[in-house]
Amino acid sequence: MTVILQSSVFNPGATINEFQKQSINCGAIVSFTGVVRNNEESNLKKLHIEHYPSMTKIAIEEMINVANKRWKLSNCLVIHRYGNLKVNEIIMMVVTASSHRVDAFQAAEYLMDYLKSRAPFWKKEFTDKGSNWVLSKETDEAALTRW
Amino acid sequence: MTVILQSSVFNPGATINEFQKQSINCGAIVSFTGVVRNNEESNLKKLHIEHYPSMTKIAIEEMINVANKRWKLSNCLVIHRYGNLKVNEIIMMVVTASSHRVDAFQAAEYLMDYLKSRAPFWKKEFTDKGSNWVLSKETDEAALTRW
Amino acid sequence: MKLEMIKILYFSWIREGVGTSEEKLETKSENVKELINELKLKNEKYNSVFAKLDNIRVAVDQKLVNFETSIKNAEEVAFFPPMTGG
Amino acid sequence: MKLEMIKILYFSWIREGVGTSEEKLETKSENVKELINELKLKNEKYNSVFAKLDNIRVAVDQKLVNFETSIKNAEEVAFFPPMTGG
Repeated sequence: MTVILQSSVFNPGATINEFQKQSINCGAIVSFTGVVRNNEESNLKKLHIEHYPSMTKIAIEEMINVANKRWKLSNCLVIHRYGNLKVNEIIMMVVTASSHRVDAFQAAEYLMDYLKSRAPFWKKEFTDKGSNWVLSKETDEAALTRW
Repeated sequence: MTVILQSSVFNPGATINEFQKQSINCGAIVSFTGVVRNNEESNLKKLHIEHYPSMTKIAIEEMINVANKRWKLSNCLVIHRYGNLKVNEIIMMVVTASSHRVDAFQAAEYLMDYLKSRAPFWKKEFTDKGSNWVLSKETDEAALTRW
Repeated sequence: MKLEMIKILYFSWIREGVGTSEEKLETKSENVKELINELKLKNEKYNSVFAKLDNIRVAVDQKLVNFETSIKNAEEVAFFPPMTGG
Repeated sequence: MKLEMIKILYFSWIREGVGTSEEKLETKSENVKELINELKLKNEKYNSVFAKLDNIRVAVDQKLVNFETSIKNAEEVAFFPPMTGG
């Protein structure tokens, strides 16, 4: 179970391959990769991600602990970037491994829902029209109620 | 939307990276990778996957069509191997891309559930103790009822 | 009743049970059920494989169907156990 | 009532609003709510940022809590908007 926070880019494919090699005899691997999208109205020049260094890792590890209790996971990895990102760059990744596909899927979805709304990250968009902090979505908050 | 059936090994990480490059501005990418597990009771020497060549691709394309109607997907890829596989080799992979993580997750889970029980593949295990056709699981059949 | 030439495919343990992966048959069966009854008469292998249908699935022209489905004008019927893909 | 030295962190638009990312404060506030009321008295920036609490979240010693939570013996309190990770 690994949590990595970094400002530098990473290679999602290489990460998954490495993760798979480490996850001995587990049958099912699920990954989620988040990518910086362009803004629909105004050109996104960069996405800045602020975080709370002394809390971020603790918060994500706690989410993984809960996921581990609820589902049978053989391995789990969360990578999340902070700092400045450009359009089409990878923001973050969750990878889960289990003997059962349902467990791998459920744990990955759970972690994504919690990372969205309970890990201390804040996104600021810099576009042609200026900058703005990304607002949290009610649908993201609502998604937590299903767990 | 791509369906690939092949007997040769493939690189899941390189596949995901290539898929991500092709999926312009889509935000969320979900992948499922199926790996050959060793048999718990007897050593697995090989897993043989038989399929129905003239039906397999049609059946999977139909599943993707249904997924495309139910969820907002910008891209979708299914790779499934047939023939002889060894322990820890990748059997298959589903990758979905969407602007919304929920759509990417749901479509990937839907495709996995249908691939398990409605795509014409049959697995035969060759172990120290002989060979046997893998039995379908009631839980896999039951999983279809949720869609 | 016109006899129609149909291709029949067998997969997995059904293929092993009947001893062939593919055969052509001139049949006057109108649906899958009748075709199965006709096949059971061929020999003891077929009779044994098709004795119970719980674990048998069928596709007509590459489409999963049930045993009541018509095979008139069909070119290919395939018999196989529940699928174990993914 | 003993005064306790506490570290206060601000993130995102709250950081921009109050004009600092971190400060130390000697306080006799017993819970988050009292601390907020104390901060609002500092100047108009604080008063404006903390005018409405709907969009403010708080962590005490790196743990998400609510506004009634005690800050006695706490070392670090952080204020930030709803999170937008992932």
